[in-house]
Amino acid sequence: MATLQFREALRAAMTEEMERDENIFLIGEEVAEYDGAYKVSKGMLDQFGSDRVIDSPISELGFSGLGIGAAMNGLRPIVEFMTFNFSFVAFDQVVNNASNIRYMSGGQFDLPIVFRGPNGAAGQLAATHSNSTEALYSNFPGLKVVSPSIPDDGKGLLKTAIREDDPVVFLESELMYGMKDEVSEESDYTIPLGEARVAREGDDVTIVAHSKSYHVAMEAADQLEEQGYEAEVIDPRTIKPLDIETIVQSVVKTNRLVVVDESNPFASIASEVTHQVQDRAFDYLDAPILRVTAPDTPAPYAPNLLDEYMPSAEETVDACRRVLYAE
Amino acid sequence: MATLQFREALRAAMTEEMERDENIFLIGEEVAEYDGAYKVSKGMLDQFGSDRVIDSPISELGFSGLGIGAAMNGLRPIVEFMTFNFSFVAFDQVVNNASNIRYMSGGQFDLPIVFRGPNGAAGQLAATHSNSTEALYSNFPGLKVVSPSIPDDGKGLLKTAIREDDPVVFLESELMYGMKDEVSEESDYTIPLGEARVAREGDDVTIVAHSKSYHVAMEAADQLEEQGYEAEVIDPRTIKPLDIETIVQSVVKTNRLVVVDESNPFASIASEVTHQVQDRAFDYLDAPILRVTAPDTPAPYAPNLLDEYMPSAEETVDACRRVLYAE
Amino acid sequence: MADTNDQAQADGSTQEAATTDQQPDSLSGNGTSDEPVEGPWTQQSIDIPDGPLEETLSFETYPADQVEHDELDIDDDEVTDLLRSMLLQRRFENRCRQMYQRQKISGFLHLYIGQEAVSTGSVNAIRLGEDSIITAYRDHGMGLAMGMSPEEGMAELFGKKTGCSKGKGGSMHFFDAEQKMMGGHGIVGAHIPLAAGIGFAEKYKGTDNVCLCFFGDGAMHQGAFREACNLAGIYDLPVVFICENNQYAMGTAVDRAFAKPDLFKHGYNFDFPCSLASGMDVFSVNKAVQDHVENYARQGQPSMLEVRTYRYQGHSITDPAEYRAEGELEERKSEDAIVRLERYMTDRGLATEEEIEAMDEEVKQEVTDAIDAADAADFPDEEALYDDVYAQEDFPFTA
Amino acid sequence: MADTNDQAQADGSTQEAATTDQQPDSLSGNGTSDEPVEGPWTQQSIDIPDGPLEETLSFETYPADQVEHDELDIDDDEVTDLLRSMLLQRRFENRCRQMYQRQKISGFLHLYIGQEAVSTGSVNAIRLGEDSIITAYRDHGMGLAMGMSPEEGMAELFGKKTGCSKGKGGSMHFFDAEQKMMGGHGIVGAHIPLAAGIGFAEKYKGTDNVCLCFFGDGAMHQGAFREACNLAGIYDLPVVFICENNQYAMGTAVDRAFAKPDLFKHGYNFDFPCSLASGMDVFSVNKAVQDHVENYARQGQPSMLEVRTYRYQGHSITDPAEYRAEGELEERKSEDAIVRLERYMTDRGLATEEEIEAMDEEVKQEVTDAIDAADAADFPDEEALYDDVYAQEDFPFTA
Ligand SMILES: Cc1ncc(C[n+]2csc(CCOP(=O)(O)OP(=O)(O)O)c2C)c(N)n1
Ligand SMILES: Cc1ncc(C[n+]2csc(CCOP(=O)(O)OP(=O)(O)O)c2C)c(N)n1
Ligand SMILES: [Mg+2]
Ligand SMILES: [Mg+2]
Repeated sequence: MATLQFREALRAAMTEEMERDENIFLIGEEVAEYDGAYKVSKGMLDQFGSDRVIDSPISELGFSGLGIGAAMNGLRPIVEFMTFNFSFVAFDQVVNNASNIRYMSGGQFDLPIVFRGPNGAAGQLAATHSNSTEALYSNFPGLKVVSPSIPDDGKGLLKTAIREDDPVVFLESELMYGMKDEVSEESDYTIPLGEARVAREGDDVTIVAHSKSYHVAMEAADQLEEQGYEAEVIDPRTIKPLDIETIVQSVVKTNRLVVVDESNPFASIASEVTHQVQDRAFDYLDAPILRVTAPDTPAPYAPNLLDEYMPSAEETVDACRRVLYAE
Repeated sequence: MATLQFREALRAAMTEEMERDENIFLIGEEVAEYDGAYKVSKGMLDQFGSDRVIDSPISELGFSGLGIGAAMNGLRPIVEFMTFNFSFVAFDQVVNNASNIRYMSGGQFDLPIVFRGPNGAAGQLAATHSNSTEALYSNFPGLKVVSPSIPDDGKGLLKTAIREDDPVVFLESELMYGMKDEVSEESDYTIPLGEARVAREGDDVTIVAHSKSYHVAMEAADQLEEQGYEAEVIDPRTIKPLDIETIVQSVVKTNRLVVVDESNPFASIASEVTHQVQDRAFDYLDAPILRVTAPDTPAPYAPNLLDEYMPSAEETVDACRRVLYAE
Repeated sequence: MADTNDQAQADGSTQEAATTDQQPDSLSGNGTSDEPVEGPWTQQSIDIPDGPLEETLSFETYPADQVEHDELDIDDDEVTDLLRSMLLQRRFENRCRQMYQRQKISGFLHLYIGQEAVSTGSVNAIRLGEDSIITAYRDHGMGLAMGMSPEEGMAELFGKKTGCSKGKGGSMHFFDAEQKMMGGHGIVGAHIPLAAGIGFAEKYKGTDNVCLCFFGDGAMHQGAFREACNLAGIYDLPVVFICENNQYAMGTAVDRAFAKPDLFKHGYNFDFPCSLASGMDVFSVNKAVQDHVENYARQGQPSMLEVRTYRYQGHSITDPAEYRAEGELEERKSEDAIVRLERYMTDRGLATEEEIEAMDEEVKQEVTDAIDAADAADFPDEEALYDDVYAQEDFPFTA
Repeated sequence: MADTNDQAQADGSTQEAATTDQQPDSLSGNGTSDEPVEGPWTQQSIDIPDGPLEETLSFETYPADQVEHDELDIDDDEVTDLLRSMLLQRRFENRCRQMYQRQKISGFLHLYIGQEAVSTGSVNAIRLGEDSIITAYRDHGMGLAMGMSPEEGMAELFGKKTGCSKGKGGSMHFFDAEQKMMGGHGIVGAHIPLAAGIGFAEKYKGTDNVCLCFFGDGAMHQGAFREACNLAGIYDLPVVFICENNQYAMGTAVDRAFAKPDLFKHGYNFDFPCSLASGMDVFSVNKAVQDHVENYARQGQPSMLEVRTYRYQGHSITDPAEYRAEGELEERKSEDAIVRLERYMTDRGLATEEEIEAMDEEVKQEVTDAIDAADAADFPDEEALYDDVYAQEDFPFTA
């Protein structure tokens, strides 16, 4: 194990995979000479040269499509969106081309492409720069969606994502890039997609949360512990395929579920988890499933409004207490 | 009342509103000289001239943005997407600009713009041409999303949508354009957004369904009646704001809910209805909420596969029988 | 693209659009960390030269009736093959129309009739199976020209499991990975960036294979066109961007929709060599594509070619095409590329009318056989709905 | 745009890019149902002319130091106003940097320092309050030049309710509906189509107001640029597309990212008049924008103007800008537009150094006052989170 920042763990994943397979290349805005807008790809240009670590103009639609075409023709592109907010100008490429070409061609083409970059709010950047995209991309069959919460998962899941023959939307977080934690140094360290991680065990209430919200959930679990409640925290890690079994098993035990997800709530991942869980564990639920999300408003700039906007440990504790009928 | 096709009802709405307010114009591909790809705007060029009924090149991003700019500067554009599949190349304009500019400017700009066109599968058009977009657009605060199921609602809701000072995504259906029904001829016939229509009353099970799925639900209700069950069918009409009260009231009565929605299921409207209903009516639910949707696959071309793909009355009846514990 | 120091100088120096200046090799353009960029513009922001700046552009053209087959290294037998290919497309699609009416085919059906010289002339200019082609949804002709069997094509249209895309794609989505037919794409313009990626992969792997990217006049409205061309330009990708200008996008005539309807000139913004060819003469197309492939694409220089052609049918099978001027279609038909080639062959004694007639009958029979085979084939098994969504086998993920 | 019959003829006739041919009035271009389209191309697909076709382009330039204020109808007092405007932007932003370090400002902060001649010169060329301006996220300078008070600007940056966007938008989203400052937009290139719409509305309402659309060099990569320009072209919209080429998009120098780095020439694909101006001389900018506004935009002719300028700071406050060549920044600073204007004024006796010094102090004080006012102002009330999501009042929709 090494202690790495999240960005370093992601970089290690890319670097190791690129050393292993020369068909992998990285393309995106400022990924090469600038070392990455958030320094995720720092040093990779030096290591791999400008044929494999490639600066792109501000043409998300163009370079996403280029990646898809390259994937159809035998390469394994990693496409970095500087942030996933900018994936919206490339939306059609991701959801209509990457996701559908295998199907529409009757399986003639593999689509081994990873779209990665930071997702979600990252401070006072206002509405257009704070989008959470997991619900959008996971709505589309043909795509896989991954969103790690800790550096070690970041590394293991990104390595797996790069090896997949399916398009993977890999959602990171600007605010977590600097987070340090233990990361495996095994050379072949991969974590299968579709397996949730039970981060903390508990019998009283289940909390499902990914990415930044996972850390909110863990903090809430600490607070709940002080109040005498044991929360089980499940990090789905992969949004699609979603490891619903693990979540359901936990709910069967705790009979209560709170989903924390900083996305806007309407037709979100939280909605989906609710649907699937109540479908499979209806008789085990002792309380409605609650969600702690951003409100259904755009993200504001003002610091006090943004504080109010983001899901908090306090709100999570409150929601847990409500499903525990603790007040 | 007049008997009109769905397309005629929509046309009547646009025509009446354009007669009333000269700031309204219609822009889109083939809306003018060609009379609309699906003839929704037939004759409107003749009536209003080429300054108000405007053919656009195949530039969805461009003309959506043009509409938004025009709305910021005092006009009331109706932007037609030939189908909503093509809105994906304009996705950023709709979800980042139309939805956020009011908020980000502190309320300085009204955004009276309607994006309208057919949504969802329309026969054997394969994966890229069969997208259901309601879940995507309703995930974004700042947008309103409307999806009428019958011509009369089409007229009343479109007139309201055009009068709104907020951006409205108005989802129609190719396969329903030819459907004939009674339509109000009142000159000021508007239907408020956010009010569901209880299309059929019943005590045994609630079915929520919009657009084409509504007709599937009605057919299922007929079949259920033959089997001795009375289904209450609720057409939400507006997806956002969603009239959750009406749905909850019904569930309080029937204790059972099935949502029919031809979208792909993951993080869909069906998921959202489930979340909200179980949150508000937890103690009234006698069975899990079930959904009848497309499978989580792209839409296939082959006729037999497509049949299998689309939600059917039979599947709906089955789901209702399951929540009724009828088998 | 680089070597633009002079142009960026904006000094009014005359420059030909169709140059093939040496391109730098690095994929990330002319800036790498080892060779620090010394941009010409640092001298420039204040030293704007006196105007007006002039620049003279030059565009190659390929009119009809100007080149003969032997000048193109096409031997006599191959001429017959060309005619056969074009006839096959024509006969195939005529029957498609009929099969649609008989409801054997459903969904959208966009016919290519009238444009066959473009597919045939182009395919004959590349190394089939090595070079790749990508096109839009009007793709039957291209598929057949690339060697797809009429059975596979017809079965796809019928939605059968024996179809070229296993019945999953239909008319708009003909794929043939083997022949490097990269589709058949339904979203207007959205496949153009894919072409850049296909070319990118060839360059990356160090082949000298190229990609021909076909798109309609209407597709050039999409921002995708600009983004893809610029990427091809800075990365020096082996792609020929070919606009099949059939003069309408649905009901919209080119000059109603473009501020600059000279579509071949649109490569200028990417410093591409640009040319204009007649699409009604298979030899003109062939020569134009050969030139662009050999002189530009294989040298790592993307380029732009506009081919003027005409579709005889409406946009899709349900379009009566009332937007045409009176007599327009008839005039167009009088220039038919198949008739032209037949005349060319008989004039030169390459075939007799009887031989051509016989070949046509053969082709018709082939199409009839294809229809019979498609008809006899099975629809996909119901479980096929869940096949090929992912490479991963265990799907659906949850029951 | 129309009257392109001759060009579409592609007959090699010489044609100047900067023409201002009469434009048709109809919003849907030159095709309406009353006047059936008779496209030139119907003669064309077969009659491809012999090549090579030549075309000569001509571009106007506006170098620095070539025009004096009186030639521009700017009186002596106004020159002082111009300097004041530029100084205000400079001083305001210098303090922004400091306030960011003191954590009064958060999020992204993109400074405009070095580019002030562009905003000031442009605003002075329009009818403020009637004509509109839209720009990207590097928008403080434009806001101030358009008359936004430094208090409103600073309060926005502080996230206060008294900010120009009520604290909702922050640095990238300065709006002032009153002055027709249409934002401040953060998604690169995404505001360019909005400009077409703003201009469209003016034309629709029958005014002769125009819209200036500013965007960075990097924004020209976006497909949005192509789509918006073409729409402006076919609908004859009163928009000037102005590329503020500060030579970098983040760390990417223009010539690494463009196949054709002569950005002003990119209007060619839309048949726009195109020019190139120095952004380091407020008079050059002013003259260029005046010309484009009066000769083109007000006549319903969209056009393209590239202004070469330079940002002294990194892309955003956190960017050390290590990608610059050595000495580059210093060289640029030696051409500073403010210093240039000061010298111009003292040389011509329009002001003494002392007077300028005094004005500068005044401006600094104004900024200090703005900071104090912003500091003293309240953050938005918590309920403001739910305000202005919709026009509709009863929101959130569900409790
Ligand atoms: C992005 C997008 N917008 C609209 C459509 C609907 N559409 C299908 S084909 C077409 C016309 C395309 O014309 P062109 O590119 O000239 O090709 P042609 O049909 O002439 O071969 C349109 C508008 C689409 N498929 N995709
Ligand atoms: C669509 C999109 N992609 C990427 C970004 C991130 N980004 C913000 S500014 C910028 C550079 C823009 O450069 P330019 O247009 O030249 O403007 P300048 O910063 O020089 O004023 C980038 C890549 C964005 N905001 N939007
Ligand atoms: Mg066409
Ligand atoms: Mg720049």
